[in-house]
Amino acid sequence: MKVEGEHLFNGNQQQVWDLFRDTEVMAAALPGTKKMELVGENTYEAVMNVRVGPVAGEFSGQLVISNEDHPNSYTMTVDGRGKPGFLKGVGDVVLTNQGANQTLMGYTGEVQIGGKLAAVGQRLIDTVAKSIINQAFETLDNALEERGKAEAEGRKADYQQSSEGDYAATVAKDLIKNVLKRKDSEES
Amino acid sequence: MTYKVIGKRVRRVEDPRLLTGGALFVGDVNLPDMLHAAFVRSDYAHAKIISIDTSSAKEIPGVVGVYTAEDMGEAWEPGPPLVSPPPSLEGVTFNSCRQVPLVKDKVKHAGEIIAVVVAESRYIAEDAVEEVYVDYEPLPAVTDLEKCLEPGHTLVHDELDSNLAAHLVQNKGDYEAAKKEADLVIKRKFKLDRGAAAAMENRGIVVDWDQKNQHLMVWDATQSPIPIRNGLAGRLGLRTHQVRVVAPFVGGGFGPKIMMFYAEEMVLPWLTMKLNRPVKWIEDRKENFYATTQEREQVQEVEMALSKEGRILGIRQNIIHDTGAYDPYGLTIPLNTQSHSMGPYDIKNYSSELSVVFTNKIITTPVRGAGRPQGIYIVERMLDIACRELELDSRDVRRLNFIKPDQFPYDHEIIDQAFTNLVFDSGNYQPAYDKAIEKIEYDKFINEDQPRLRAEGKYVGIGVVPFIETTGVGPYEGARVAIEPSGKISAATGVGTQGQSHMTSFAQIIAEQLSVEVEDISLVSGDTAEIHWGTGTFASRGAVVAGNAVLAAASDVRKKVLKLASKILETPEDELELEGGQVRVADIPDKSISLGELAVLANPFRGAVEPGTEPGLESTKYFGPAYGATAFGVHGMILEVDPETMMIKIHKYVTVEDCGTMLNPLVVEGQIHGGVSMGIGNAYYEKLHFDENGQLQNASLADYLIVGATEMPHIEVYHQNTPAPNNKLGTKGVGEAGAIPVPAAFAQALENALPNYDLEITETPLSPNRLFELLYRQED
Amino acid sequence: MDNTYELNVTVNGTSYQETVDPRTLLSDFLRDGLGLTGTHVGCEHGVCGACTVLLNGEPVRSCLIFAPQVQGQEIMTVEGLGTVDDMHPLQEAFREAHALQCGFCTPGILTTLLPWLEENPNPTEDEIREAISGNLCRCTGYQHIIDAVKLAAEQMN
Amino acid sequence: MKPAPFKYYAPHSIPEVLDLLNEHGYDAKILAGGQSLVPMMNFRLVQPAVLVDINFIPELSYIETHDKGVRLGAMVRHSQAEKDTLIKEHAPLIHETMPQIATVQIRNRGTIGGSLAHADPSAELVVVSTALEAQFKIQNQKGERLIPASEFFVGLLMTSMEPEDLLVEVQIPPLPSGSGWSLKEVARRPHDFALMGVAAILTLDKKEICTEARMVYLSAGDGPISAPEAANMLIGNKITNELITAAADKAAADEIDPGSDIHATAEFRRHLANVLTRRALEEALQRAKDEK
Repeated sequence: MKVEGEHLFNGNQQQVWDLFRDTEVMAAALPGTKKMELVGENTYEAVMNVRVGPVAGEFSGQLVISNEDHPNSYTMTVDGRGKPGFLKGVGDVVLTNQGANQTLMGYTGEVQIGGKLAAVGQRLIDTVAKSIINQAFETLDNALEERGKAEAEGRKADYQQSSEGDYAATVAKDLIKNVLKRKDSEES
Repeated sequence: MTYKVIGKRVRRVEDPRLLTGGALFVGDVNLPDMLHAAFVRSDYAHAKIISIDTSSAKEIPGVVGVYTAEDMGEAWEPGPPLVSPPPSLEGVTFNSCRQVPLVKDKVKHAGEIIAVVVAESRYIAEDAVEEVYVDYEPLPAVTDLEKCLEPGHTLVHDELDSNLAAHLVQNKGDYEAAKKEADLVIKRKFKLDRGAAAAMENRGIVVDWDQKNQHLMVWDATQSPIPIRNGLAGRLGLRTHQVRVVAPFVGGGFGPKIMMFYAEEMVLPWLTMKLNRPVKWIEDRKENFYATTQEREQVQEVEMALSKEGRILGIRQNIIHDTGAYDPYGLTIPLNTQSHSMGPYDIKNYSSELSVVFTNKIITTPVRGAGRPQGIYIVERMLDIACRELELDSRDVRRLNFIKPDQFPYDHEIIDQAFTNLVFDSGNYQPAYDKAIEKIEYDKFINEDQPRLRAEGKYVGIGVVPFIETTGVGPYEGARVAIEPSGKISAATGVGTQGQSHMTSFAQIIAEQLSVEVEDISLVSGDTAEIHWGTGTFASRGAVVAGNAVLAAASDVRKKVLKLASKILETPEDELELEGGQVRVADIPDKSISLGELAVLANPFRGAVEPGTEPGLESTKYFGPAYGATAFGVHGMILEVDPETMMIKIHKYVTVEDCGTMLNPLVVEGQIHGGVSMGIGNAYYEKLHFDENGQLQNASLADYLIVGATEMPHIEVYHQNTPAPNNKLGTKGVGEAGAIPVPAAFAQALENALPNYDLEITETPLSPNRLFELLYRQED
Repeated sequence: MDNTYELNVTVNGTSYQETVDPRTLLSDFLRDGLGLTGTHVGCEHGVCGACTVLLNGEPVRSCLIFAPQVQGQEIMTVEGLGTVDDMHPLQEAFREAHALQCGFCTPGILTTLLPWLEENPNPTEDEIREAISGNLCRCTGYQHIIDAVKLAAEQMN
Repeated sequence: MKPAPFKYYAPHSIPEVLDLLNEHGYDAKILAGGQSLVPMMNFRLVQPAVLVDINFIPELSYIETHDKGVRLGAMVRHSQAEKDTLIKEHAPLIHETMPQIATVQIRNRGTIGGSLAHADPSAELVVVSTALEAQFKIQNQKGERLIPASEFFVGLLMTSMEPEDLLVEVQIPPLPSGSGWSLKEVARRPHDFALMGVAAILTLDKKEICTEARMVYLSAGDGPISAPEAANMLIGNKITNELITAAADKAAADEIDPGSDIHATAEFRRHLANVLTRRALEEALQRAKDEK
């Protein structure tokens, strides 16, 4: 399955780069991450508990960063396995300075999904992937903001692990936006 | 014969048990102290196994054991080559790679078995399966039929130097010369994709080793109990009399239940002998998609040379056939494809190159049609395309090319699935074709209905396709018929039933010979204790091969009856007649004796049977045809398509079938209806979606779409009878016929319904999504 | 997990008291627990309809119900419909019209149709197709089933 | 395909249910009709530690009128709603939707509340209840609250309910007079998950000017997807074929966010959305006019 897209961060390229290379942040960004540690140069070991409504499954695996071109681009390789099946992905991340303290992150990758998930959960996979990515960016935006604040206040940043609840809330916002939009226009 | 029952619409003797929940299926077998097996299957299509950790699975209460290939030790042995080509066949490459009971080193398709759990219940066994941890080294998957032959491509079988499983070229006449004569040469590429047989009953096996009697009892949802018995005895170092295989009522076969040996069939007998307890495994629906064989995947390049009058001068064909991860079933499917690629037509020049390839997908073996639909699809599609180019009426072109009645037996000069010459025994094609054209009211549709409906904005189209089906192949089948002292008849044959009504239609044959009621005959099929020799129910051969064996045995018993009766009634045999279970002297009604009394006299308790006579009124006979019987048929449909939503409705469906003598028309019609429903699936609903990593993406009946009652049209079935000359009954097979021409007729009708979209269909199955791509691609 | 459940249920008019693991599917309870193997299991995800039984008179998928959920309720399976010597008119009609081949899906179709025919005594072909659209049959192409339902409707009126 | 072990509770009252939900939180799953949950459990995609079966709470199965609309207890079965005359009269869109949901065996067991709480973006009820601006009554130990459909469905198989919440009632407000409605969907086989579907509601005033328009799509994103901008193109206007076409183009191209699967690419889904929007609006418009 192809995944690609882009996301605009409110921070300069260096800040965004550091953000991605912060284990703690990555742990917070990936939904349901129970554990994430650096086990070797650019190699992380992670345990994630992915939950989509009633569907939940624990994946454990490795995340490797390669082809680093600091602070412009790198390649991320994920290899996770769990009872619902396995997930294998390779993706390229490219950061480009958009000036005015903004950085555009572009990502393209190929994800393989196998096992139960692929065999009988096919109808959901595409949407699940989208949801997880939205969820990750939501968290990363907050993390970036929090970093800024913490720096200014000279304290240690405190990241929020995104929970189903938080995630729900973020999506709810989008939906409500739609509805509000309509309500507004009706009044106008 | 005074009593006629062959050809009557006799209702089935097997039905009452099936209708009241009283018929035994393998899943119904429950034995005291029985254990349950569940399998650990690979998530990966292609991967090296680094390690298998079964420790925590073994901890689970209720788990009796967890076993891997290592634990099987000496007993670990690949399955037998089922039908590999004889060495005598010239110019054939064939690399035999057989499926294994439990994977040792490298997984070759998703769903392949890595370990087996045995527990007190299936629930617990499945709990334990989740606790077996396998460490894999994933490898790139081989999935593309064409790319996989490129040099340096990843190999499914490392011991081979390519993914080529088999290669063979068949030539008839001189295609290149014919091409030079041609007014038109067209060339197209075809993609024929995978489907599942998806019998409503999944596979299953229950095994019980009796230590004291040194006897292995096996209940197996198989189409071939006798070969399973023979094979198991061999594998387990037992004599055949130590193994009894029963295929009880089987909930649909459609081909994949022939396959032997499935890994589970190799593992379970080993388990019961090891554990000394009965063991049961019933395949679940997800496993059925991962572990049961499939069919139809081919890529073909086809060239057809024609004269401007539409005469087919020759066909050149390049077939790449996907055998999946292993090739136990040899060349049966692709040889059938070649045998059907000239359809019912008199084609003098044919050149066909076949390459069979290994991929990291589930094994392919025959599924209802077995390579035939692919052959009929390409020849009929090519004809439709040619007729458009030549601006000829496709009906005239088909009539022009049909093999004529006086050309039979027609030798095609190529080999068929039995490795013998492809010979069509008999046929009378044009009358059947004309009948179909008439019954579907072709001219009325084209001249009146279609224009009217199109004016109303309705997109309707018609498709009519003729086809042949090679049926009734050998090697042989046997039957035993015996009259019991009660006067009732017991009979047995080796071909089990998966719904083909053997217990009724075979009984009709016996009833006619012995002038008894069908209800008085009890026929056992698929129990190796009842008959020793046989192969199985497949290739549309039951009514032909087993049917004629039943006839031979029954008429032999009739002879014995008359011989004994003439002695006892002191009347010459030719003055005797059988009626209502009695043998009577023709004009002296009260001078008679019942079959029961004769049976008693034929088995004296004292004295001696005369030298040269055997005891009992019993006979076992075999039938093996020199070559098969070729059936013919025509299917026509009128469908409507909504080019906005891509939804399809089939409004009218007509079939004309010529399967020779019909034992029971009710049964024949049922077979055709069922075949058509699978064919409609193959045309528009049923596709197994594998991604480029060999992952099956629709392993459930929610995503693999079997045709339901709301998708099926009403089917009109008409018959023509051209009896098979090479068997006494004159029967030809019909079990697969229904499925064979449907995708070709569907494609023709769809193109006819959408003239203004310049639609040319060269693939099957289609789907709404695919049709959307085909119709709107210009606009992209 | 030590986790059992005391189940009281009436099946085909007989009341049973059984101890079950709560996760036992009703289909497995009927087949393995009570030996009523006429109810067949084809998919265990609620699509094929082979496991259809009547729960308080209504057709349901017995593979999508846990045994404890039928506590105190009434089940009817194909075994409750008729016997070999005394078949229900619907069963007779299925035999007459050759509406079954392998017979695996048949019990689920019979149980689906039984209450439906009472509500729809004179069904059209399209209505019959809709009525059995939750039951998959791989053998018959449904046509003889439809003939049988028409026949049964006549005989039951 | 057997489910993993779980602890089973069959409470006989709502308070008991709420206690259990409170006690077990995310570990507990409510078992209503089970027609979506149990297949997932049989595949072991879902393995709840605790199942709270609410089938033994009769007081959740009522259907009543409620200021000109209807309200349904969460445990009303699909087949019960399908045959109910109050629903036929006061919520015709729901009445028309029912037979299109799954098969008779599923409808005999599946519940309105269960289907809504499962929040499958392909489920007709999820979309129709959003189009009808239904209200969901939620209870937990702290009390009860009403959540509008627009805030209830928050993602793929996700609602804004917390683990300790129980959906007890669905309230369907009446449609203003002069309203027409339509549900159009395309499925491979009649009872399959629809590849695409839309519920459309139009309200016209005396002069046949559109005063209210709602289109909500199924299989078009990670929840019921509304098309407010397309709706706004209709509101305040006399609805013409041109306007319908323009609105359909807008909704299909810009407002839905369908995914791709083996049955349909996102592109095909957008195409279908366009076609179905047109057909649904035409039918809704006709019905709105006939209402007069």
